Amino acid sequence: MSTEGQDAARLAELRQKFGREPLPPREGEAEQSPRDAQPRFRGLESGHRACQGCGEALAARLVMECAGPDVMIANATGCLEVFTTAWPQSAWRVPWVHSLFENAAAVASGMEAAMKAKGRNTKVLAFGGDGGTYDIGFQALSGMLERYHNVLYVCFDNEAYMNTGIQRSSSTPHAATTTTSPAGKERMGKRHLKKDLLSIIAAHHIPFAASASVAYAADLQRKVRYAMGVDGPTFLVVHSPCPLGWRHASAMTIEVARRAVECGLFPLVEIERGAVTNVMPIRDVRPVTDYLSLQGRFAHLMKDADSRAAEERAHLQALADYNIEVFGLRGDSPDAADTTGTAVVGRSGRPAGRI
Amino acid sequence: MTVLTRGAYAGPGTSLDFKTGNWRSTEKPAHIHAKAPCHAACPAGEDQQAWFAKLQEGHAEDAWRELVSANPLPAITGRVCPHPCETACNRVAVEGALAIHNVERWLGDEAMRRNWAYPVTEPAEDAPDVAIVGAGPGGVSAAYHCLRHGLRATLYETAPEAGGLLRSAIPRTRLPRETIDAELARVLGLPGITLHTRARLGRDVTIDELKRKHAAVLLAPGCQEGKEWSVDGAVPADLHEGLHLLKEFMDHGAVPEAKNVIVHGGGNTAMDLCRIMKRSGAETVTLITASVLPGPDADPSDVINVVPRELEEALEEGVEVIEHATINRLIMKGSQVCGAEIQSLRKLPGQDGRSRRVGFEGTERVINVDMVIPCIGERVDPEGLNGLVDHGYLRPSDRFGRLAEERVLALGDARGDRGTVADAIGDGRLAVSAVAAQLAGESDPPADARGEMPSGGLNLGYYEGISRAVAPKLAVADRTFDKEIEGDIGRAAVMAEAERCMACGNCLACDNCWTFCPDNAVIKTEELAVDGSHYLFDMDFCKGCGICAHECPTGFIQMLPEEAGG
Amino acid sequence: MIEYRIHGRGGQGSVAAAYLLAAAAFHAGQMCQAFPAFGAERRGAPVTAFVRTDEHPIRLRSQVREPHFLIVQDGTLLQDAGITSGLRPGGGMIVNTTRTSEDISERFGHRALTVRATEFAVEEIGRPIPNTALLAAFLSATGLFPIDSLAAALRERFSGEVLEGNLRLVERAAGTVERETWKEPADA
Amino acid sequence: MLEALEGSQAIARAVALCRPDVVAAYPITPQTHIVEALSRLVAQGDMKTEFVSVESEFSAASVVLGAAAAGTRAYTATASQGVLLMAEVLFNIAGLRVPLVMTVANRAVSAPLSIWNDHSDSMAVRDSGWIQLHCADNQEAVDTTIQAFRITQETELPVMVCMDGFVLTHTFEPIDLPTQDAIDGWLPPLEFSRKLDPGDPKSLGTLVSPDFFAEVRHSHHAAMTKALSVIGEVDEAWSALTGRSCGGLLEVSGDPAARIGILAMGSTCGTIQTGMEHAAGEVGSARLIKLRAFRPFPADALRAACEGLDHLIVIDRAISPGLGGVVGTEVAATLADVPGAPRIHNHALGLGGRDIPETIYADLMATVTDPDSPAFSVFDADMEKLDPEDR
Repeated sequence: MSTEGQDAARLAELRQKFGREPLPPREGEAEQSPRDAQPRFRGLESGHRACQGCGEALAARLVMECAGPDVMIANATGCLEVFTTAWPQSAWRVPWVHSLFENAAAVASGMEAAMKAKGRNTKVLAFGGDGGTYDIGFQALSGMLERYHNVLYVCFDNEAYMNTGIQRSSSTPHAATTTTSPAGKERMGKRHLKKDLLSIIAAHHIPFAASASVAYAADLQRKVRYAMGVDGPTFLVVHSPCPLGWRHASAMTIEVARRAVECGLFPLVEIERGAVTNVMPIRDVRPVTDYLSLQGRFAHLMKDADSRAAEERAHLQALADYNIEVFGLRGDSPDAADTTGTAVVGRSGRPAGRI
Repeated sequence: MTVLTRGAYAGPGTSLDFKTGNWRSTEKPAHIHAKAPCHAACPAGEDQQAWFAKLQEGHAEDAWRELVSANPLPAITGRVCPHPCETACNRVAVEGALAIHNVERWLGDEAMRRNWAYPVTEPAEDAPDVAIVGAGPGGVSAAYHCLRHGLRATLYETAPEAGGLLRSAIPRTRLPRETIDAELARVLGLPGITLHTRARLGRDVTIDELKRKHAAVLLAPGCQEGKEWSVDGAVPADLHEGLHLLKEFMDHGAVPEAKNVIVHGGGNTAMDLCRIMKRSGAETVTLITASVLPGPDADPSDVINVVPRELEEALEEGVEVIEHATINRLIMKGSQVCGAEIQSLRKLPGQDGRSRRVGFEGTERVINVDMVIPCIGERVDPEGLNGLVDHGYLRPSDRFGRLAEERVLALGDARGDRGTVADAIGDGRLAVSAVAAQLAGESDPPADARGEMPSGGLNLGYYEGISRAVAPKLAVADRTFDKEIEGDIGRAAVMAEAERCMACGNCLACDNCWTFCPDNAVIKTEELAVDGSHYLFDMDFCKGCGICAHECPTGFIQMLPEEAGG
Repeated sequence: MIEYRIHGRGGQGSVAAAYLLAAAAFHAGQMCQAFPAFGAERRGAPVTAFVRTDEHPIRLRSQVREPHFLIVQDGTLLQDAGITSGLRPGGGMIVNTTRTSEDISERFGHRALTVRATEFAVEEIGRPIPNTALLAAFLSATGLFPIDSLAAALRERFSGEVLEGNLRLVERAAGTVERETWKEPADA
Repeated sequence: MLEALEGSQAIARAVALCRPDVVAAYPITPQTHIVEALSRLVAQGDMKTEFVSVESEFSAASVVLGAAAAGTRAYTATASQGVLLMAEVLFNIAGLRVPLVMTVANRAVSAPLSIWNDHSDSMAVRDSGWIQLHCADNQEAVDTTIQAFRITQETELPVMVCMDGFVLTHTFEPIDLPTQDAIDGWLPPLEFSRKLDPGDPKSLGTLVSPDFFAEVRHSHHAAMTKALSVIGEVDEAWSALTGRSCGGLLEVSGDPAARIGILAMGSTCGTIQTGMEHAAGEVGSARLIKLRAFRPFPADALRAACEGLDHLIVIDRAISPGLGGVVGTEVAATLADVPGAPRIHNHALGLGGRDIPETIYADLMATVTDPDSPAFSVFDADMEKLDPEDR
């Protein structure tokens, strides 16, 4: 491990002022590297080839931390699959199989049937992007849910086909540009709406379906832990910004995701047996432009001179308002589990607001 | 040679062979300790953020020890300091500054209640001995810091007891005697400090003599002489100079009677006198000050230099303030003053770039008074100072207080540009650090060059509004000349207040970087992170995306340019 | 090798009849083969099934083009004159109908037997499925395999009341035709 | 013990004897009876398996892929459009080198819609990397199904057991099903070395760069080539157990001295044989070659089987439009470098369920002596039924 950039004199000085004496290695752990000693499960290891600031890599890492080692994964074709398993290397520390773009849910069904046949409890996870979930893999997913397989399906939603270079999917938000929904004289980006997948999933009356966001890691991980404990099909869609496809700075991944939630365009909800049982209230609702303006894919909506831009902005604001109204997202009073309360940090990772 | 596996499977975690660290092209993250603004603003040199961190960990004694590494008198400063730290506090951007002084005071009091030991040891018998003239807060601070540097200290005090202006110029309503006695006793009782009272410079000891006997001489005599005050040559026969009046009050508990009083000045002495006069029965007490009251539009450099809560309390008690004003002339009836003409003024930049105060014609008005108390400052009594006094003050050549004479340094009010207890305490610390370095044959300790972390450098999304602790106060009607007005906030409020500290520019150990790194390139470690954080960057895998820096609540992580070829 | 063709309508158990006949042959120690003329027909549409029986293993997989026997499950199918297409001159046809054997024989120029199979079936098993009765009468008349072998085949397929009804049906239908009247091939 | 059974029921019973852990299938004519029979066995408790009733063939293949990757014995069955809907997964299964058995109830591929038998479906995925074994009758189908479970374990290559839809699946005939004890002793438990196992986590289905893709494909090809001997050995082992052989890679019968050979796959073989028995006196006898292993293609065995032939009639039950018969073309290529190789007469027949009568033997034999006989024809196509422009 390199610690470049921290020169010795500076270290000595800082140690004098702030430092603690280095602790001796723990008994019996002398051989362990700091990486191996991390107090969390590294199901998705470093060295994967995701872009800088990849929201999906982060989301998958967060999910794996909670899912733990006794799982196996069926992974749909997509960025996550490609950037984690360039042979002969793999970033996974759990049994993992990639078959095709559209069959992750079905492969997971088979794995789960195998575990049942063998009388084992190893939980099966299925991972897919929005393309593999909202679109081409949707049928297999519906079948898996209907057959009530004990599988946690996680959709890493980055709102377009990023693996092949940013083509629109049914999850792409209205008015966003992609290479197949470009803005031009005749068009203001994608003409259609983002598919309301969660409602369709909910209609399967499965025990648990929820949306989560990389910006709210604690909330995301709580949902994963809950789903892991359910004996039956569960579904999680995780809003995972793509700096490349959304055209924002790589450092802004969390900020963008946070604003998507705070403006109401990506509501965080939990649905059990078809009924909404929990939502994350928004303490301070932001205008959608706070979210849109950070992203190049909405740049055409930011042109003041274009009346169509104003109309589309108003449309997106109306969609956000709709979510806020339908799901009752506006927080009545500060709450430890609202958008602000959940994010609050404290010293030593103490769970101030972390559930 | 890599050999194909059947079906091209790969082993677990083998991606660690693929070092994505070489994907960084422009920037890399680094831990950048910046000064929290409280620390940057503290004249005593306290690092409030550092001791709040200890409190956040639940360790009050550690917090106190961190605190007294700069300031040995927290029970006193927690009561009297105008706390520029709170003015600077970034928390203002969320919902309001931390109640730093209340917490400091509690820590000081708690240390005395629990008899926590100062983190110093007795210097060697033959350790160099530093002479300190004046046992006010600056002198006591200097003596204490001598111990921290392994030096012995000998204090020479004119008065019968140590304390200086803490005793002579601060009303008991702000600083009870018991607090002064107890905290000073604890410091002065530390082995290695010797106190000679009733030892007057020029009469009982001389600088030359001290220089012979001691490794260095620190001059902390304070300002004992009132400045001459006149308005267009008019001086009332019964002029009551502020500091003298205050001392008189402290000694005898009474002030001359007056009906309508003007206090002229802009410091704590003026403020104390306003309140004393009001409480003594004056019908109107008006403070005329060239400065401005604190407010959203006030230029910070122009704000009246008083403890803000004192001002608040004074206004509560009925003291009137005319800001941006000065006295143009006195209206006399014989040698008695019966009125004063005041005029509005502003601080404006002059042609040479330096600001000056400009009076505005046509804003003159007259108010009727029967007493004018000028509180425009005091000067050093030059006796015994070997002619080191220059235009009323000891004017050192550097921040350590060095004077023209070798091994002689000045600190505290005597330097003329100070004015607070905290300034004096900070001077004591700095002067001793220079002396110690010099004795060890080292160059002067470097100034802390760290930048200050502004609120814009924080990610405020990770903090939520928590209301500030409110200290109990005597009701206006219950306020006397003896009883301390502001009370203790108590342990629970202290701990709650600590939660509000945002750790500006320092590691909060919140895990955000560890949580949000998409590349698992932040290593959480207690063993290896020696820079005050809990984390290391694994540069083998960091792609330089910058998420950790953006999501660092405190601004502790910043992106630095990737060195060329590095 | 003897080849059979069964005509019926979807829902009348024609394929089942083929399988039963083959199974009866199997129980009688013969090799057998039965299969439908695979179609996508729905209930009521005319359907065909084929059976081969032999003492030797049967490898031929083509449809039966020149059957020795026709088994017609529904008299209305006789409206199609082509129904006897390929029927060997020495063969015969057994038909579920209320008409007389002579009528049929006369019309098609082949020897014929008629059985009121639907009537029997409704009475014995409560459903208008003529196949068991037809097969029983057919086996009784031809003596190709013992009636017991049909009963054995039925026992593999059914149980309980349905089986009992079918066994009664076998007995009753077999009794309505002259035993082994078709023992020898017809004079062509 | 011999029982008279419908082919589909027999296959279901044979599958049950192999105790698969996971079965997933989607019904499609003419495979439906197999799925229904398996469902009944499960419902009656006669078969302990996780039966996954999927929503499509695509998922059926995916489910058994997942189950196999997780280290369990898995089985599926399909036909026609189902094979094509599975196509992507079939390539994937083979590439992953997981053990699997699938029955294909061979049926034509739409359009136009045809539910009847030919080999278009399995031919369409002949390059998927699966072993493809063709069955001439239901006994072979049963025997081959059980053998397939052992072949797939030994080769870590998936096995497709092809049986003619309707002609076999719906035909009721005497079949000898082995006992459970016999199979339990003959078919070892599945131990898949690369199974998904939290104790030894592997990543399957990686991205392989051009630097190694050629090696991946070579190793697959090499494995298929090695499977030729495994198929033969397993059939011999089966013969030792049951006294029956399916003919290994291919089986030669008929007149060994004949100068004319007829090669066919599947149920056509029996009709040809019967036709010869009846017509040999008139048109002469032939050497009959029943090709059982289509993938891997048994080139050496085929060359040996064709020794001494002047003419070889190759029957294709599918057509590659614009080329002709697939089997015929491959046989021709295999014999191309053999000195004195027979002339190939390639005919597609029985497409889309067209009945193949026993007279086909004589008709085919007649083409050998016809100097105008084309190298390839759709043999039973009636030109009269076509518009002259489309002939």
